[in-house]
Order: sequence, then structure tokens, then C-alpha cells
Amino acid sequence: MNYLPHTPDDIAMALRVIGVDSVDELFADMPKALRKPDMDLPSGMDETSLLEHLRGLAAKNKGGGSSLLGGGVRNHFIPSVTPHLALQSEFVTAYTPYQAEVAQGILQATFEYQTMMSELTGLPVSNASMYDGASSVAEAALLAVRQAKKHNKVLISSGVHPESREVAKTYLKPLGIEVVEIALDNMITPQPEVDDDVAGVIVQSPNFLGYIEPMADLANAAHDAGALFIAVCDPLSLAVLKAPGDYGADIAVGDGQTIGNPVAFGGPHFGYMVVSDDLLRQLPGRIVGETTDEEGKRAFVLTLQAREQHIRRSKAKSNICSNHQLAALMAAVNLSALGPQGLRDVATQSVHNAHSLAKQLAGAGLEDAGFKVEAEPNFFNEFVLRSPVPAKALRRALADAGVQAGVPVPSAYGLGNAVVLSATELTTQADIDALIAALQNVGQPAPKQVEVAYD
Amino acid sequence: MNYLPHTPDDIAMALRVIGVDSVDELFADMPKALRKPDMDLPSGMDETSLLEHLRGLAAKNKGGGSSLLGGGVRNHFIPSVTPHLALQSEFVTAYTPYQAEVAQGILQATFEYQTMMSELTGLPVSNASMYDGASSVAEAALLAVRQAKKHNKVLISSGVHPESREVAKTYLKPLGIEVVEIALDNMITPQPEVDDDVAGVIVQSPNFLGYIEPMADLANAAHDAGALFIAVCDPLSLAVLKAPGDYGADIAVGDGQTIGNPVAFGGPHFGYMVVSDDLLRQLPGRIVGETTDEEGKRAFVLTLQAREQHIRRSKAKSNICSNHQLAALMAAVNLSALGPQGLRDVATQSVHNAHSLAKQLAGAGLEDAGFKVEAEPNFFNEFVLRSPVPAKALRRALADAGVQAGVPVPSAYGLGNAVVLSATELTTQADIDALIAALQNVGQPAPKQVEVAYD
Amino acid sequence: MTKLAPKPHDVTTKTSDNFPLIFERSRSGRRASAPPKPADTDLAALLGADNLRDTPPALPEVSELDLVRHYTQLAHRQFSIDGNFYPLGSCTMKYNPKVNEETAKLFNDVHPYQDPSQVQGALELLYNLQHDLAEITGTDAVSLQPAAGAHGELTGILMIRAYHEANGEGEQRRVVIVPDGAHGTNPATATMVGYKVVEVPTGDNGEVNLEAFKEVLGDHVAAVMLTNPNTLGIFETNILEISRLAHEVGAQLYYDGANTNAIVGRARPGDMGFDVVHLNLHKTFTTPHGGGGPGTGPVGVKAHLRDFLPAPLVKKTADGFDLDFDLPHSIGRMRSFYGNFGNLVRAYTYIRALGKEGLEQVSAMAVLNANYLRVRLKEAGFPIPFDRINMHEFVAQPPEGLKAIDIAKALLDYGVHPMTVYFPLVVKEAMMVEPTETESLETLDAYAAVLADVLRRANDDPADLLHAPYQTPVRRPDEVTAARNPVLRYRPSEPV
Amino acid sequence: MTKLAPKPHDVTTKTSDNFPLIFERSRSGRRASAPPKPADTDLAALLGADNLRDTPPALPEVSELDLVRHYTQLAHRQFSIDGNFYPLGSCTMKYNPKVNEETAKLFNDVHPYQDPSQVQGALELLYNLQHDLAEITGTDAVSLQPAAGAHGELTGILMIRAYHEANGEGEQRRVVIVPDGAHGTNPATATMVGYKVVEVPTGDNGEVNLEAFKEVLGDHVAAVMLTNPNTLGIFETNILEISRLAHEVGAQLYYDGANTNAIVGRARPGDMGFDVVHLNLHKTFTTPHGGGGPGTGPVGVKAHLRDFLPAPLVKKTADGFDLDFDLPHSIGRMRSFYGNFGNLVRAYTYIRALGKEGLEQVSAMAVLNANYLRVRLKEAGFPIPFDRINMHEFVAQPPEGLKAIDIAKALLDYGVHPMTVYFPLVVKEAMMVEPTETESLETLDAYAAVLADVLRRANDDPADLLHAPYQTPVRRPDEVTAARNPVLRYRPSEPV
Ligand SMILES: Cc1ncc(COP(=O)(O)O)c(C=O)c1O
Ligand SMILES: Cc1ncc(COP(=O)(O)O)c(C=O)c1O
Repeated sequence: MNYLPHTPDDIAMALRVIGVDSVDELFADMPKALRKPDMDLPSGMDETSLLEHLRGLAAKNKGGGSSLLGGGVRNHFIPSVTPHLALQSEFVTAYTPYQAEVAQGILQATFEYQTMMSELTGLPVSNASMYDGASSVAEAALLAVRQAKKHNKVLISSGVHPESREVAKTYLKPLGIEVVEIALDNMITPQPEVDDDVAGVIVQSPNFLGYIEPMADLANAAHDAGALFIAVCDPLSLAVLKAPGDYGADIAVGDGQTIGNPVAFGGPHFGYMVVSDDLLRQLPGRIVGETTDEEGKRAFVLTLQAREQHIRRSKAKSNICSNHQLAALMAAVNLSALGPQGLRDVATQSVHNAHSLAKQLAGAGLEDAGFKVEAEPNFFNEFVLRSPVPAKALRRALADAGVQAGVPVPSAYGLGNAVVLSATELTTQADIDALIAALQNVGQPAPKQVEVAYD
Repeated sequence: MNYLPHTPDDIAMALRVIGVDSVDELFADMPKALRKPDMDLPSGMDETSLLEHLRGLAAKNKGGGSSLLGGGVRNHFIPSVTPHLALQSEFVTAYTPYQAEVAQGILQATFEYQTMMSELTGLPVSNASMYDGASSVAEAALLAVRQAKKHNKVLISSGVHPESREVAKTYLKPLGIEVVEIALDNMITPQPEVDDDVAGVIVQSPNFLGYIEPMADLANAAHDAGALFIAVCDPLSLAVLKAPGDYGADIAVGDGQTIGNPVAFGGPHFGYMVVSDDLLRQLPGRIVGETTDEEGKRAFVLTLQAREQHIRRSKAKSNICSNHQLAALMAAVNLSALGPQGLRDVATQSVHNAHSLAKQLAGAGLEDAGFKVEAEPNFFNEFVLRSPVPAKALRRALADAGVQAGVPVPSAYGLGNAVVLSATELTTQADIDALIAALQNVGQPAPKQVEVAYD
Repeated sequence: MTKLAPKPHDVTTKTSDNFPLIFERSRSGRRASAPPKPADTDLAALLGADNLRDTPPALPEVSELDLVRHYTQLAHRQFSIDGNFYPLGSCTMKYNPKVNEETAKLFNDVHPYQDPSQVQGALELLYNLQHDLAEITGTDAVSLQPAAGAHGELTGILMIRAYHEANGEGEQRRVVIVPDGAHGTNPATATMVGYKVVEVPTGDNGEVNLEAFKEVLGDHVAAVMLTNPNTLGIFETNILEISRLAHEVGAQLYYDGANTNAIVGRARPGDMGFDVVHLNLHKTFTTPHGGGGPGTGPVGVKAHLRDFLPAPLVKKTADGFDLDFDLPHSIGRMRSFYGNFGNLVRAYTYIRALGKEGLEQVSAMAVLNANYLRVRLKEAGFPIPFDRINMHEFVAQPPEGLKAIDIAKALLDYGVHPMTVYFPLVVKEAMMVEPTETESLETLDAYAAVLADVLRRANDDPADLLHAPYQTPVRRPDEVTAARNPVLRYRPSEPV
Repeated sequence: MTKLAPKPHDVTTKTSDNFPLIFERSRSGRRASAPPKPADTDLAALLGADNLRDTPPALPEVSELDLVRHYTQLAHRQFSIDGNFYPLGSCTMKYNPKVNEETAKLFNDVHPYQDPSQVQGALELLYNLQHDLAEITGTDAVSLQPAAGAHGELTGILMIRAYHEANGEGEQRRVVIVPDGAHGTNPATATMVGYKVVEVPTGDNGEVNLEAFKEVLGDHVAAVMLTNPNTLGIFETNILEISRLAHEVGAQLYYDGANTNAIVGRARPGDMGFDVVHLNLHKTFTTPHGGGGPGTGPVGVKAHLRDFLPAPLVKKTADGFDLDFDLPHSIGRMRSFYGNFGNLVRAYTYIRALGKEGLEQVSAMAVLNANYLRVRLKEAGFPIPFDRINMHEFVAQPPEGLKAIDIAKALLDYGVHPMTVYFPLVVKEAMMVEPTETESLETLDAYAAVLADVLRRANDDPADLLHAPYQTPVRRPDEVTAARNPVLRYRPSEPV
């Protein structure tokens, strides 16, 4: 199976026109030693075998669609209309909209996306998308350092998703920027000491464990020391929770999966970044702006490109080129499909179910077996369950019982054995019952081989 | 869940503009006794519940995708590209192309479809599609009668699909047209007596049992008596078998499922009808023709509409209005995706697998148990297996063993207990092995309750 | 507010040359797909050498990308509900929900000849839908077999004929009455069943002229075929009287369900006295029109006609669901298998999504929209021949001196689809508008504004409209030549 | 074959209205979807009253049909590979197979935090793809984490930095060498890792100037970043010498895989001496560009760098497949989870569809097409600055006096996308053309004919091109004002 139009006649004709005798001659510049490498690759397949192979792989995955697994990405309601519209081939197979005249589709949709993200975050300037939440956190930290100039330290709450913190460190370390973590206190971020050399303070709310942070106080602490405040938020939560703009955040970033993309084993999703007006020219990535055309009609273009690598090269604000436009489009279509009320409904029911889950767990008599629900402080749609067995062993035991739940809490949180549980608007009472039943089983004298396998 | 844009404000404004006080007032013409009927219907559902309900129903079906069930429709290879292109929303949600200027998409695609059907059948004039194979057979019989005028009898081979024969009788009976069946002789159609009052002779090849008919001889017999010859063909078979035009058929009809539509529990598929030039003005249904526009550009339009009900009303050639355009488009895209060689490959491998299946069955030692493969006369990709148990009981027993196979042969064929087996290019050796194993089990002393349940 | 945007430019391929046919893109040896590779097979040996064709069919040979470009570009040369307001009267071009497409796909692999034990879900769906449609139409039994509205009509009139025959009145009753405003399929159907058609004129109020109706009525009448509301979009206020009169002479009353969108959930043909009712699932019940089809035309009947239905129905048994062939007077099959199952899934999805209250809102808002647009068109300068509260659609006319066809063609440049023109036949230069309930008032306002602009242009320059449209991929194709000199398939002009 | 020609200019009915924003279609209270109805919930009680926002976000409120119209019409205002020839140099706009979309969907529901025992299929696929890409690039280990080409570059240069640091050469090596023709992401990446960038000039033959290269080389150099073929579409014939020289001074050689389409299956960066290689799966391996992304930029490395890769990789164990975090020198994570999994499925589908022989044909036909089009453009009157056998792309120039931008804009009216213009920077008025292997020769001929027609128009009327395009939804938007006075989101002009 290949996708080539060339018939033998075509090839012969083309070679004639080019003036060479063979295809190999076209590769004459290539040193002989390099040619025809010995690659261990299978032969091609016809479409039927190919689909069979891929369906076979897909069938080896179990329990997809669960709504009890969170950890930053969750299986939320996406109406059928969303992928139908966002995945039209005109959007899917377009390039970056450099030729604005024939890219008003992507450009306008992106301008609309920017407006929606601005509305959600309460900040005025959104870029067109980033790779994901984690790299957006890293880019936000870089932005803060660029803006602050002299500073070369950032504070990051341990409540920020562990993978985001890791990525931030990967990005910042080689530039000599110190990344200092603020340990959580009772699962939320305490008021930190912010030194003068701190460029930015990064806090996630709801944090990785699910709890809502005192963002206004934390923002004040950052600002008092002349640092930027960077809020990391699940955009779905912003349907009902205070927006970063409300509490004075300078930058809002996060992963956009929850507002319109499938979990898809972790990607592609997209990262968003929205900033205050004065950070506009420090913003990494593409931005779409409104203008008028020769005839005075409204038109949209990529703008402020002087920030970007293809213009500024080594002086660019970031090296980002391709972003995650199609995933951002999925979100824009989805937000339009839901509207403010629909998004609120989704968020509300997700909160409702998560709190109901917490309450039912608390009342399920699991304490004796060593489980404990952490229902305080206020949490959104994820919360911590302390476990008598190691987190991964618990997750495995639940999976063996057909329940996909329990994102392990890293030991650095100092919570001992613990997992994050989550619920969404799609969680059913049957899901909750199954989880409780499975936990009750785990609560029984622990089946040895599970413990052993995962310690 | 509904699809209404109307807000309370919209409704109030519209009522004001219309000059009535309430929505109910708009229905004042409706006798009071009729209003607000008591209907036993459930309440509406949100999208999640709706999908759950439908997925639940879908999950109650078993063994879909089998390639051993035939009977006129079969699960053949359809590349992913076919539905992606044919089911673009511009095609799916368009109306009949009466406004040619904004319907060149459908019109040209239909013109191309007509050309492809003409190529397959070897006859010059195709309409834009019919409902299905069965109703096309009926319409072909009506056409023959219209053309012949004085005649009011048609002969139909018993090899024509039983459901097509039934439909033909339903259509023809009230018009006083006699439908005379030609019984099969050794599973193919014998040379019939064709009286002077016969308008048409209808023969299917490969016939319902799978065997290839002596079409040239049968066509001659019809023509000798001044009757039209109507060939009913699986269009897939025409990739390799002689075309109706080759043996002088006047009309070719059939069901188009096999060349690009999923089996979908029987529909929608489409019927095709292609005729000789002199039958053009008798053809029922829509036809697309080529012309030029005001600027001299090639353009396509619905043409020869004077045959149709919306112009001719009670004098129309048929009452058909909506046809099965989108299913025909699926076929056109699919034929273009396959090309002549791809279609030939599909047909060839289907033939290969069916003959291999027949051979393996014949060699599987099933005779003692009372099974017998009818490998003569020449068959295409379906053939008869005689069974020691009633056909439906056999089908059920196979299904219980996880094998979907065995279209029951109606008793009128005089073959006793028998089923039609089929294979396609998608049939695997594992499918064949499973069938043989299951048959060997059925061959064991017959499980009583199955026999009883199905007699 | 939002004015309708001008027609989206056809940016894909605007050329002074002809748009290529897929055959013109063909090059010998190209392939756009990879089916399973066939084993070496001696077809002549297996099939008989005489049975093989000599030359392969000249199907297109294109690469996968060229295939994709072709059909993507063709899609851009096409109006659709998804892209354009499409208020075709009598056609109910409402929104076709995307979720329906998702659910229909779930059943693609189910084979119609599987043992019933293997297809319980499909049968249950059919059983439920039979029930739902009976409730909606006020009938006692429903066949899901017919493949379109006209096919439903044929089914229904065949049943009526069989019924009269069973009553020994087959010879006596040879006439079907239809209003002069009836859709062409009604008289055409009657003819297909061997009946003579008698037309009854429309009265001044746009309804069936009751006196004239009484005159043509008699015991020679087999059936009366009506839509209600009728094709003028007017509710037949005398429907109960019409029904009484028809039944008094032993005729059966047939309901053409094309206009069900006006009454769904609010009134039932069965309650009006109709004996046979077909529905167009591609109208009221949102299955897509597909550029011409497939439609789906289930037929519901009162109890006295149940046994005449085409077999099989789906029944519920102690073990689950099964096909029911036990219909002693059945007219016989109308098509293969069990109807357009994929569309039955779509319609079922729609009905269960909306539920009882949702369906009632459909007709309410369909009628509201149509009346609103009627008023707006009147304000824009279009005469309304039957100017009264209408139902889900209404008929307008161009101002004196203008032709409906020119108005229609002019609309195309604005990216909106014309209304149905020249139907029904009882109104000169008829412009029949059915906005449907899924359109917003802003869309209706924009349509009225566009129509006003068309009238302005006609005033400014009477010749302007005669050559409209100006911006479409082709402009006023020559239909006369097309019919006089039919070119119905591609033939290569030179040896390829 | 089909010639493309501009649309006629007479626009009789063009309305000057703006195409509406989704916000301008919004009406308070409309909904386009039905999520699960929430239970009565006291959010203030559950979440803390202080934590709740005061005003909801002003998201659009539209009906489902208006939503569908909006995005369908927007899609029609957009060029795409599926609709248009799109020969953007350096971007590899080849056909994106539909079967990839089918297979990607199969994994939509898999959650990244499921227990590995539950996701064996997903892990097996990643494992297989790591293997396949290592074979294709000639490297020893592959990370699938990077989310784009530039992200792969960052990953690779970070690894090189960590490697030098591990060798105690972190302080000493502070320079990255890139050719002056390099893509902007190369120098930008070096800066992000804290390196200084030194450019090496292009020689007269379009290749890296070897003498100049030697001059800037030294033991202060951390890495040399190259594409091969380079951004002029020319194969660096001295690549083995360059590699030797670089390694001689202890520098690491980085391969920017944007141009892999020229060599895939025929030569491997690893064999050329590259230590780190990224691939753009959205180029060579057919994952869609999506209007800007998501891309995917896996990175392969030679054995000495394996332990520096971002964790996790996927490993095979006795029990199946598992995540492998055991990378002692890992630079750390580059993003969350395991990369753009959906695109990894697509690329894997593509690789397994083609297999070894198929991949080799890709580069052969990509290079054939590019050379053919180069000759055709030369015939059409376009100078070719480095006129030699090129690889998968080539750079042309407009004839003296014309600007690449005007040629590009003129092309839009013909329904074809322009080439990349003004890149690479080393050629004045560069027009960089990459047809890819999935295009037929007829399409290339048509493009050459269109370009010839553009030159003809420029000759006939020099002002003509300056205002092109004429037929697009908008024409030459004012980019200067857009940047000077940025309007980056919608704000209602009046209270809604
Ligand atoms: C009033 C009326 N009756 C019958 C029909 C025929 O329906 P179908 O096209 O489904 O056969 C139509 C279709 O437009 C109609 O409008
Ligand atoms: C030569 C070259 N390098 C790097 C890149 C950056 O790749 P990405 O956009 O995937 O980040 C590109 C993209 O166009 C490119 O052409």
C-alpha cells in the first residue's frame, strides 16, 4: 500500500524531461556508502491487514472511557457535533495560515479561540495555542524571566502537576534559572517567601491533588515582591471558579484537553497561554489579529510575528513553530457547542459527582481497612484517597476488578500511600458502586501477589 | 435534547411580528378535538444517555462483519477513503439537485456514476439510482410492459432473488400483469417457452443460489419472441463476468450494495438500472445529462424530466421521486477508489475464496453427516450446501458456534434442506476452519432442541 | 444583525476551463486503494471461459490524493443544509443532527440474513420504532419497509386496493381523488396501482373545495389522498368532515406525510380519520436528503388494514424479538430486507432524543418560523396569495412582471438556496417557502433582506436578474439542449 | 490537461458585509448541545463562595445548526491539501491518508494514567514505533515525547548539552553552528538552551562552505545543526567529511529532520554521522498539519546519548510492555505523558502500510517530482539559482523586477497554494517549491502552466499582480496595521 500516483510511463516521461536515465541518478549526490541502508522493517500491508493489525493493538487496551481517572486529563462530554466540525478536511489538512487570503477559516477560528480563552481566563491576550499544559508552564516561566530581566529564580508550587514541574525544570535548568518548589501544607500552597530575585510564582488551582488554592493571596505575595503570578488552571474549572484575571494573575496557562479533546493516551491535546496586555510582546507562539483587507473588509492575519523564530531566529521569544492548532480548534468548537451554560453544566455535574463520590467513600466503612478520603480543603472534581497499599498496587488491584481509577500520588507529597480520584459529569452511580466494591475487596487481607508485584 | 434556536425572547418577538398572542393561536385552524394527542412516547434524552441507549442496542447484535453470509448483500472491502469522501456534509445534507448552479457537486458525481454503471453493464443509459435491487427488478418489469404495450405477461426465473420476485409481484399484480416463474433445472434457468404476449424475461446471474446463468441463450430466447431481456446482476461480478450489454440484454438492474455500501442490516443500499438507447424515454427515475452554461462551460443538469411524476403526474413512468443518491455516490467513489484493477482484485479473490471454501467443504468428510456441496454448475462467490437439518436450524446452530453463515434456501427450490454459503475477499482461512468445525459438530447426532425450535 | 454572508467563494478551482471529470483525471495504472491482494486464480477454469468479459470496464484510475481532491472540490460546488439556508417548501430541509450519523454507524456490520438470535438489538430498535411511529401517527401498525415517500404511497394505495378487493369491491372502486395542489407522486402512485385519478380543486381559502369534493365522491372511489396541512401550507379545517364524507361512501383516506413537520406531536393523522399514513423520515425525522436520497417512507395503518401490510413486521416474543411474516392479506414485499435500516436508526435516534415534549416543540417552532417569514416577505414586497395564518410553510409570489425562476436564480449569488418554485401548480409563479424550526430568526431576517435586495435590483435594471446567478460555478445551464440531445455518460473524445 | 485560470473579475452582487464571528451569531439562551443535566448543586457550599466567579465567561450561545453553518462556511474559506495543490517548500504537504484517521480514533478513550496492564496495546504500538523510527533514522534509541520539530530540536540540543556537561565540557562548549540557510527554529533552539549561535555561509554550489565551516569549528563548539538535504533542497555531498570534522573537535552533529522526505528509506542520518536526529512526523510521516499543528517531533540518538533521553521510554519485559523510567542521565521530561499519541498512531499506520520498500519509493518519487517541476518552472521563465539535480525541493526566483510575494498572491486565484516564499534567506526573493511524491505529473504541469500565466499577466499589465488576489474571500489584509494596533480578541461593539 502506498500513496503514489506514478505509473511506469510517468516515471519514464519525467526522467526524460529532467534529462537523467534513472531514478538512481537523481541520488548521485548521495555518497555510495549511505545508499540502500539495511533497515529492519516489515513489508507493507494492504488496508485490510493494516486495520486488522491496528484493531488488534487497540483491543489489547482495556477499560477505556472510564471517568474516574484524572490527573489533569479526563474523559469529559464532547458532543458528536464537535469532531464533525473541527475535523473537516479543510481544517485538518491545512498548513499554518501564512497566506491569509486562503486561510480565513483557520485564522478566524483561531481569533475566536483566543477570545474564548480570554473570556475563560479573564486576561486579554491569548496566543493561538501551545503544545500542552506542561510545556506551557515552562514557557510561562521563561516569559516571566524575560520580562523580569534581572531575576533568575522562579517559585513553583508543588501543587503544580508533577509532570509540568519536571518539564519546567528541563527547560529552565540549562539557562541557569533556579526553580524553587513550595511544598504544600495540608494539600494546599502556603504563603511563600518571595525574594527580590524571583521572576515568577507559579501555582496551579485546582492543584494536582484536586484542591482549590488561595490564588488571590498567593498572587498578592508574588506581586508584593515584584514577581509575576502565573496561574495554572484546568480551563473547565473556569466555568465556575474565579478567573486568573479576577485575582490579578499576569499569565494563565494550562492543558486544554478537558474542554474538547479526547484523552487519547495523553495527546495530542493543547496548551493555552493568556497574558496581561503588558506581556503581549513577550508572548511566545503564534497570535492572530484582526485587520482589514484592500476593500475594507474585516480580515484576520498572523500578527506580531517579530516575536517568532522565523523572523527573529536566535532572538525569538521561543523556538516554537508548529503549535497545536487543530486541538485548539476542537476546543473552540466545543466551547461554542456547549456555550457558557453547557460548560457550567458540565463543570457543575463533575463537581457534584466528585463530591458525591467523596461522600459515599467516606460513608462506605473503608476507614478500618486503612482508606481515608481527604475531603478538606475545598476540592473541585478530584481529591485524595489515602490507601493502605501502595498507590500503584491499588490502581492495579482496581484495574483487575475492572475499575480504572487511582492516579498515584508521588511520594514527595509526603502523603504516604495515596491516589487521586476524580469524577466527571459522565460518572454514574454504577461507576461509584463498582469502585467502592473494589476498594472493599482491596480492604480485605491484602492479596499477596499484588503487593509483592508492585512494591 | 432538541435542535431549536428559539429563546423565549425570540418567540415573543416573532409572535408580535406575526400579530398573534400565543403559539397556540397559530394552531387555531386545527380542530380542538385533535389537539395535544395522548402519545405513549418517552421523554427526551441528553446526548450521553442517547448514545448509551443506542450503543446498548448495537451491543445486542453479534458476529457482525462476517463474510460468509451472502444472499445478495455481502461484507466487501471498502477503503477508508470512500466514506470520508462520499459522506462529506455538502453531499449528505443537500437536496435533489434541482438548482443546477449550486448542485454541480451532486450532478457531476451522478453523471460519473451513470458512466461507471454503463461501463459495468455494457449498456449506454443509466439512471441516477433506484431504491434497491428488488424494486428495480419490479420497475424493469414495468418498463418492459410499457415498452411492449400490448403484452401483459413477464417471465421471471426462479433464480432471481426470492425477495425481488416477491416485490415484482407486488408491483405487477394490481395492473393485471401476469408474472410467470421459470423453475430452475439443476440450479440454473432452462431455456423457457416465451409466448408472444410476454413483454420481458427476467434472469439473474449469478442467480440467487450463486450459479452463473446461460445469459446469451436466454436473451436470444426472449428476443426471438419479441420480449425484452432483463438481466439482474451483482455489479461486483461484472468486474470479470460478461456484461449484460455483451449478451444483448435490454435492461440491467440489481442491488448496488456490493460495490461500496456497508450491509447495514439491509439498507440503505441502492438499486441501479441501465438500459439500451431505445428505452431511454421509458426509464424511470432521475437522469443527469451534460450541457453547457451561459458562458459555454460544461455543466450538468437533471434532464428528461418529462418522464417524471413532478412534471407528468398521473402519466409519469413511475412515481419515484427521492432515489438513493448518496448510496450511489458511495459506490461511485468506491469504484473510483478501486479502479478497474482493484475491482477485479476484489472480485477475483472473492471467487477464489468461495471456490476454496467449496473445495475444503467437499474434502472435509461431511457427506456422511448428510452435507453436500453443489459445486456444479459454475458458481461465482456463493453456492449451495445441502444440509441434513432444516436450513434455519443449521444457521442457528452455526451462529451458536460463533459462525455467521448459511442463508436458507426457500423450500420452493425443491432442494430440501439447503443453505447458500458465500465467501468474499475478506474471508480468512480461520473463517473457513471455524465453519467446517461447526458443521462437523452439527453433523453429530442432531441436538434436538434446535431442530424442534426451527421446524 | 447578522446578514447572510455572500456565497462562500469557490476558492478551490475557479477556472475558465471545465471542471474535470474523474475520468479525465484517469491515467492507466493508477490506484487509489489497496484491497487484499488476490491469489493466483484461473478465473476461466473456475467460472467458465465463455462467461468472462473481454474488456474490463473503463472505470477511473486515479491516485488516492487525486480522488480526494476530486470529491473535495465537488463538495465545494454544492449547496447543503450544513452550509446554506435551504428553505425548500415541501422538503423540510431541517438540521440533520450529527449524533444520528454516529448511531447509524453502530449497525453497519449487521447482516440482514443473520439468525434473529444474533440481531436482537437491531430487531428491538425496529420494534421500538414501529411503536413510536404508530403513536406519532395515531395508527395501529407500522411497516418500516418503504424506501421513500412515494414508495410509502405505493405501499399504502396497494393496501387500500387489496382491502377493497378483500371486501369484494375491487372492481367497483377504480378512482383515487387528489387535490389539484397535490404533489406529483400522489397521482403517479394512483396510476401505478391501476387507478384513475380525479382532481378536486382548491377553494378560495386555499383548502379543498368541499362542494367540489362532494361532487366527485362516490362509491366508485377507492381512496382520497391528502396532505394536511396541504401543499399551500394551510390546515384543512374541514378535515373531520372530509373524513366523514369519504368513509361514508366507503373510501379510504390516505395521508401523505410530507407535511408532518407542521403537526408532529400536536395532532395525529389517525385522529383526523386517515386510514393509511406515510411519513417521510427524511423530512420530519431528520434523516439526510443525501442529494436526492435515500429517503425512508414508513407506513402506518388503522387496525382494519394491519393484515395487508408488507411482511415482515417485527414482533416481541417470549424470547425476545423476531420477524413476523404472519400477515394473511399482505400485499407482499415492497423491497428487500427490512427497509432503509440506517435511516431507521437515525430517525429513532432523533425521536428518542426529543421525546414527546421535544416533538411538540418542533411543530410549534416550525409554524412560528413560517408565519414570521411570511410576514417578512410580505413586508419585502412579495404578494401572498392565501394570506392567513399558515402552518409550516407558505406560498408567495413575485411582484407582477417578475418570474419566480429569476428570483430563485438571483438568490444563489447570496449563498442562500431558493424556495421551491412552480409548485404547487395551483398558484401562478408559486414560491413555496418552508424555513423549518431549526433556523434562527436572524437567518429568516437575512433571507427577507436578500429578497428585498433582489427586488431592488430588478427595479434598478430589469435585465439584471435574467442572467443571474453571476457567482456560481456554472450559470443557467441550457436545459433544453440537455433534453433534446441527451449526453448521459462520459465518452472519451480521443483515444486515451 | 486542466489549465487553471483566474476567475472573471466582475463581481455584480458581492456584498461588503463581514463574515460573522461566532460571537456575532450569539443570542443569549441558545444552546448547541445537550450535556448531562446537572443535579441541583450548591457550588458555593462545595467549592467555597469566595472561589466562584461573578460573571460567566461570555462564550458563544448558538443553536446547533448555526454552529454547523459557521464552521462549514469557515472550512470553505480555507485551502487544504485535500482541496488544493500545496507545494510549500520545507513543509512536505503530502497526502494525509484517511486510514490513519480511522486508526487514530481507535485509541481515543485510553487514559494515560491507566495501569500499564490495561494499556498493553498502546504501549506495544509505542514500542514498535520506537523501533521503526530507530531503523529509519539509523539511531539506537528514540524518544517519542517531543510535540513538534522545534520541540525535538530543543530535546536534542538539551541532550547534547547534558552530554557535554557529563563529560566535564559544559563550560567549554557554548556555541552551536548552523548554516545561514537554516530554519529559524535552529538558532532559536540554540538560544533556548543558552548557546551562542554561529552561522556558516552557503557556498556557490548551494552546500555548506567547507572552508568556512572549518574556520568556525573548534572545541568550543557544542553542536552543529544541519538538515540534509539542506533548505535549498541540495544534498550536502560533503556530509561524511563534515561529520568527521565535527566529531574531531568533539562537537555533536544534530539532524533537523524536516527534509527527511528526500531520503527516507534510502539513506539514514545515523549512517551520515549524526548523533541526534529529530523527525517531523507531520511531514514525512503524513500526520496532518491541522492548520498549524499538532506536529510530532520524535528524537533518535546514538547509543552514547541514550541515557540522556527524556523519560519514559517504552520497554519490553517478560510480562509485556512497560514504561521505562530508568534513564540515569535523563534531561527530564519534555512534555506530559508519552507524546502526541494520536499522531504516533497515524505515523505508525503509515509506516506499516508502506513497509520498507514503500518508504524507499517515497523519497524516489518525491525527488523525481521536484526535479520535474524544477525543469518545468525553468521552462516557464523562472530562474533557478542553484540549477542542478535537487532533492525533494528546489528554490526558484521570480524574473528580475518581480516580487515573490506578488507571484504568490496571484496564484491564490487559481486555486493552488503558493510555494514557500522568502525562505531560505540566502536566496533573494526565494520561491521554495516542494511538490511531494503524492502529486501526479499532471498537477505539476498545471502548476507550471499557471505560473507561466502569471508571468504573462505581469508582462501585459505590471500593476495586475500588485493587487492580486482578486477572487479570495479577503484580499491582501493590512498586516502593518494588524501589528501596530493589535486587535487580538473580539469585543462586542455595543452592549448585546
Ligand atoms: C407533498 C409530497 N408528497 C410526496 C413526496 C415524495 O416523497 P419522496 O421524495 O420521499 O418519494 C414529496 C417529496 O418532496 C412531497 O413533498
Ligand atoms: C527545516 C525546518 N526545521 C524545523 C522546522 C520546525 O518544525 P515544527 O514546526 O514542527 O516545530 C521546520 C518547519 O517548518 C522546518 O522546515
